Amino acid sequence: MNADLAALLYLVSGVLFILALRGLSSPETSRQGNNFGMLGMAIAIATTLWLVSPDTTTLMIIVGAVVIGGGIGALIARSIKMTAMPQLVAAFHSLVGLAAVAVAAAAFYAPESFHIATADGGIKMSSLIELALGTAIGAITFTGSVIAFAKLNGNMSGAPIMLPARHLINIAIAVAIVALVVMTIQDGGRTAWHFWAIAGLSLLIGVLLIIPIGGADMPVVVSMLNSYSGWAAAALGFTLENVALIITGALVGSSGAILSYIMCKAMNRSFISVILGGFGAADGATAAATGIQRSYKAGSADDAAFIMKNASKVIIVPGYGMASAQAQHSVREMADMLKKEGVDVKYAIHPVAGRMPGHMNVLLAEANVPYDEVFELEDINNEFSQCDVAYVIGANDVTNPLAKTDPQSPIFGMPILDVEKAKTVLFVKRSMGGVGYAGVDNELFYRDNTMMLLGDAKKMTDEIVKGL
Amino acid sequence: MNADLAALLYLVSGVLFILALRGLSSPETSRQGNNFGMLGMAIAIATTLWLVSPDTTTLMIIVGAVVIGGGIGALIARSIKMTAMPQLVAAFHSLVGLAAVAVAAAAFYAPESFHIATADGGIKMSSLIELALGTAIGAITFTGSVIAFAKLNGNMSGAPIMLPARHLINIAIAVAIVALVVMTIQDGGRTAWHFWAIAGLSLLIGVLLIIPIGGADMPVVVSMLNSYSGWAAAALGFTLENVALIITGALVGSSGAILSYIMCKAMNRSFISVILGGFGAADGATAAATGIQRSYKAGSADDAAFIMKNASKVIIVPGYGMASAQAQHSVREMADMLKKEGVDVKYAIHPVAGRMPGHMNVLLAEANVPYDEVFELEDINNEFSQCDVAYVIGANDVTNPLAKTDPQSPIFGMPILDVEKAKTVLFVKRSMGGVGYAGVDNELFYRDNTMMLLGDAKKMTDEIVKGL
Amino acid sequence: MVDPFVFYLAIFVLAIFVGYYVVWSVTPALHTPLMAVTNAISSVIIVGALIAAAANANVENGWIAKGAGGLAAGLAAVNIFGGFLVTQRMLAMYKKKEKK
Amino acid sequence: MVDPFVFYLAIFVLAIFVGYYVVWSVTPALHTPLMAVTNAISSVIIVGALIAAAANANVENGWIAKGAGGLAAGLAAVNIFGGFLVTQRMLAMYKKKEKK
Ligand SMILES: NC(=O)c1ccc[n+]([C@@H]2O[C@H](COP(=O)([O-])OP(=O)(O)OC[C@H]3O[C@@H](n4cnc5c(N)ncnc54)[C@H](OP(=O)(O)O)[C@@H]3O)[C@@H](O)[C@H]2O)c1
Ligand SMILES: NC(=O)c1ccc[n+]([C@@H]2O[C@H](COP(=O)([O-])OP(=O)(O)OC[C@H]3O[C@@H](n4cnc5c(N)ncnc54)[C@H](OP(=O)(O)O)[C@@H]3O)[C@@H](O)[C@H]2O)c1
Repeated sequence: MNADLAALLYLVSGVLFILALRGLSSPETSRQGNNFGMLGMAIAIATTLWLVSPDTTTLMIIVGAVVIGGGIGALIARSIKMTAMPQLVAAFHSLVGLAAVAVAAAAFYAPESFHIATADGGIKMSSLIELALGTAIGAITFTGSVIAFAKLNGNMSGAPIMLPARHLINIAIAVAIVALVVMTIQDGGRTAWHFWAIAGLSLLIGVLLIIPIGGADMPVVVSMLNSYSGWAAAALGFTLENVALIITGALVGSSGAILSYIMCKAMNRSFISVILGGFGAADGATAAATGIQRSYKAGSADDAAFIMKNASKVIIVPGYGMASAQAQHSVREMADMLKKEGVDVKYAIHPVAGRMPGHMNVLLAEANVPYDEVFELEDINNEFSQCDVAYVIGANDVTNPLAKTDPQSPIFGMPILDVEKAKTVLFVKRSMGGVGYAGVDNELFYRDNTMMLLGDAKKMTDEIVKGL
Repeated sequence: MNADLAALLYLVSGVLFILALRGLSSPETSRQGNNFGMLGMAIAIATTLWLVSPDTTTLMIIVGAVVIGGGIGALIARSIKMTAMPQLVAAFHSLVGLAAVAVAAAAFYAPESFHIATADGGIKMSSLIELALGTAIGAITFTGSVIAFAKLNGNMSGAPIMLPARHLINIAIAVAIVALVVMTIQDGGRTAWHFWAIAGLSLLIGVLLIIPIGGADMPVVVSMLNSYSGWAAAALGFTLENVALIITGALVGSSGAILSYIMCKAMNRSFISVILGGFGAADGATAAATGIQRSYKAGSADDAAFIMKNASKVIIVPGYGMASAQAQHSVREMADMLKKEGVDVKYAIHPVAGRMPGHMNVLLAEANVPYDEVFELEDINNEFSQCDVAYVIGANDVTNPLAKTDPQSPIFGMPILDVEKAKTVLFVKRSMGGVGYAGVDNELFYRDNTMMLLGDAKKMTDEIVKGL
Repeated sequence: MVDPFVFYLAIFVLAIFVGYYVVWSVTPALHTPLMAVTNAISSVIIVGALIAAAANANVENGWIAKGAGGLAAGLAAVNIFGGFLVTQRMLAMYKKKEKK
Repeated sequence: MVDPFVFYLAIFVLAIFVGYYVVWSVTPALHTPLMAVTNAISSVIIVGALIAAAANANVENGWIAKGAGGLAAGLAAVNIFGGFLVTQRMLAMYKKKEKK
């Protein structure tokens, strides 16, 4: 009876997690969705506590761990800057990975508690396989996410680190891990070093897999690791025979995979080429150097203010530069001023603007921009031809017409925002030399209807606000 | 081991059914999807045969039943006219309902074969509840679908039959059914008449529920009964502990419910008002009588041919009249002629044009109209203002501007095709007196830019073809 | 041991979610084939019919079960063949514009 | 009796379908919160941590399991609180235009 009820409750919590993701289909339902998620988690935890009926020592361990961990988590959640979300997500993933390894270790050492012991003191074969899978994926998620965090947070250079013969090394390690899994199965999971060797080698492979990938590709990596952490959870769910864990693992696994796919698709790159690495800051410099002599029209903040004040329709195109300059609040202010002047203001967001999916949306939301003024690429792209000014702030690749015309270009085939169709394009960036993520020059800078506004995104926008 | 493998195979067949529905997300993938469905069914049947390892008698019964049934099914599938699809679907549903009742009866009489017998020769309580549910829903599906078939096929008048105190009668029967279920549970399912009484009363309630519903509301009813047949299958799936049946039941149940919802939504009617019945031919006549004196412009086939030949863009709007006149082939011919003259021809389909969802699409497909010339309401509605001719053939309600302007009208709030924005509207129908499904007069007939082409849809179109 | 009923319930609940999403993603142009194919697949109830037809003829009422099973198998077969074939016939008609 | 593994597999497979559809229906504007919330819910691995922490301390290696469980519980708790709260914070920022 207890087991039945518990299984039912875990099912309920799995369903609540589904509803949590479902809520995200629109901003209105999203907050309720998040509450469903919290409720689901509470039910899963309460059910487990009821099932294991912990003694005092155990309770102290658990309460201590949850209070400390929860406190840290809450603190981080409150204080983190919105611009640091990519790092934060990477950091959180690393913790899930490590937790999965720790749980697998515990199951390995105390199989009776997990009901996976055989009569002769060993561990069931199927459970060993699941544990090994959970450990390996968890460990890769852990170190991989740590590297991704360090690259995103700037603790480590974004440049790809290409070891010689790295593919060979990786394959050798993978073979060693498989051999160890076979060994531990033959031995019924009685030898501790097998487990630790699997964990250790997986930690190593996590590092090796991620260091050759350029810093700018980290968002895809983070999403991929998210997916991995889901599959690790599902593997452990089979061992623990826990419906909530299995459902969640499948949800998270799909979510990460789909987000990676969306990003690769929107960048027109293959997932394989991202994973093989080597794409990064290096080639950028050379490509940029070529365009430096061409003539362009520079303008001042006052010029920009004047042009926009007299426009009837302005579309703002934010990109990574807005995030890194934290200019979102200034942009909102500028838009408010323009709206007071009777100008129609909208925002256009490219699916991979910024450095993670939805990055620009969350920043604009932070600056109190109503989400019904913010449009996706497909919904606004044909409005550029009817607008007077496209205000491109810190976006670059996502507006680059080369993507349509130059099959040699690394961004060829990527759908772009047609800002060039606007009567005037105002382009905010710090210098003519700086390039975007893909490291290619942008033909738009040199067009007649483009005016470059060189300077920091935030400072420039603040000055425009003064000018208005 | 056998049971495990069988369960796995049933899971595979459930997944194949999911893929069958998934394929319908686009015409290209749909054919492969249908193959997945057949494969899934073959796996389910083969697995069951392997599990029960039938003796010769059994095999003869099964082979005989499948050959006869399958032969009839194949024959019907080949010979049925596309315009008779609504009836056919209703007829097929009735069979699923009856099959569910027969399976439940068998389980009731031979519980050992279904592994639901208790030690003392009775039937497990949970199984009895599931069987009773399956029987009741199956029986309602059966008679309900038979009535729906008769109304759609014209074997029975479409007019609602309203018994006095019908709600009371229905409630009384429902109470009796519940009482019988309780009795059979208390008695462990040992008394045969309990079962037959449940089945009989459910058959009766199926009739009573559907006769008060007007013939034109039958599509919603058919879809609702489809949903019911799904839930009946799922209930029996629990008894049989069969994963394929449970998954399929849930799929079919959702599908029917969603289609009913889509239809009600597109007609702007509440599901409850459909189920309560009474909406039908009756009110139509009176409403139509009022508009009969107003003046309108009538035209001949030659006039229409002339106008369309000189147009540069024609949008064809088919409706129920095209189906009942079987005019789809003539329409295609006309469109071909026009295209040869350099006219741009498109088709606009309202979600509830015709008498079942997707009705028009399937007829046009039958007439070899490429599906990329056929557009849904949202995709084409703003093109009417740029088109020269809207050729409305047998459609009426779905073009009626009253839906936008007259809150008293039964179709108020239903989204319509904006044919009135076309330069010229050609309206094919048999007589000025005839009304559409909703029984309301159409203001469009009397507009200056409308020309009425009175006559049978097929004859009129054929004449236009001659005129071209 | 967890009662299998809980598992079947879990499967049922998840399948409803899948059904909900998979049906909403069906294009409206194929709603008629959708009705026909759901009809065909709901005839998987034939598995019950086969079990019934295989009931032991020697137990009390065995022949009733066998008869009911045979009947149900026949009805389901009409649907299976009829449903899938008519769907196939319909789907075969949906064609793209030929490139000229 | 069917091996429960088959049921878990069925649940897993169906959940992948649900995941596929539910994630595709997330609006791109909320992809960042999606990443944060999937993070939070994947910490349901804490159920494993709690079981580990409750391991019998008297058996061989019992304390290792308890320790690992405590560690995992702490890590998961960081994620649960951090993930849900940061998602909440983000979602609270998405506002419609005020009617004037
Ligand atoms: N969103 C995602 O999920 C995702 C994931 C992976 C990769 N990516 C990639 O990231 C790129 C995103 O494109 P994007 O157009 O948003 O950005 P971008 O192409 O990377 O360009 C950023 C622009 O902002 C300028 N900038 C940087 N800091 C600035 C500051 N403080 N003030 C003013 N300007 C500043 C840069 O020029 P200066 O240096 O001269 O100032 C540059 O022109 C795409 O190539 C995409 O494929 C995105
Ligand atoms: N599609 C669905 O799933 C569904 C389900 C339930 C209800 N409905 C309802 O069905 C209606 C469908 O609208 P609709 O615009 O397609 O049709 P409609 O409003 O029912 O009108 C049919 C028109 O066709 C004409 N007509 C009938 N037979 C004809 C023939 N042989 N030759 C020429 N004209 C002929 C009729 O006028 P004459 O009699 O003068 O010829 C009438 O004007 C909507 O009200 C909808 O709510 C649809």
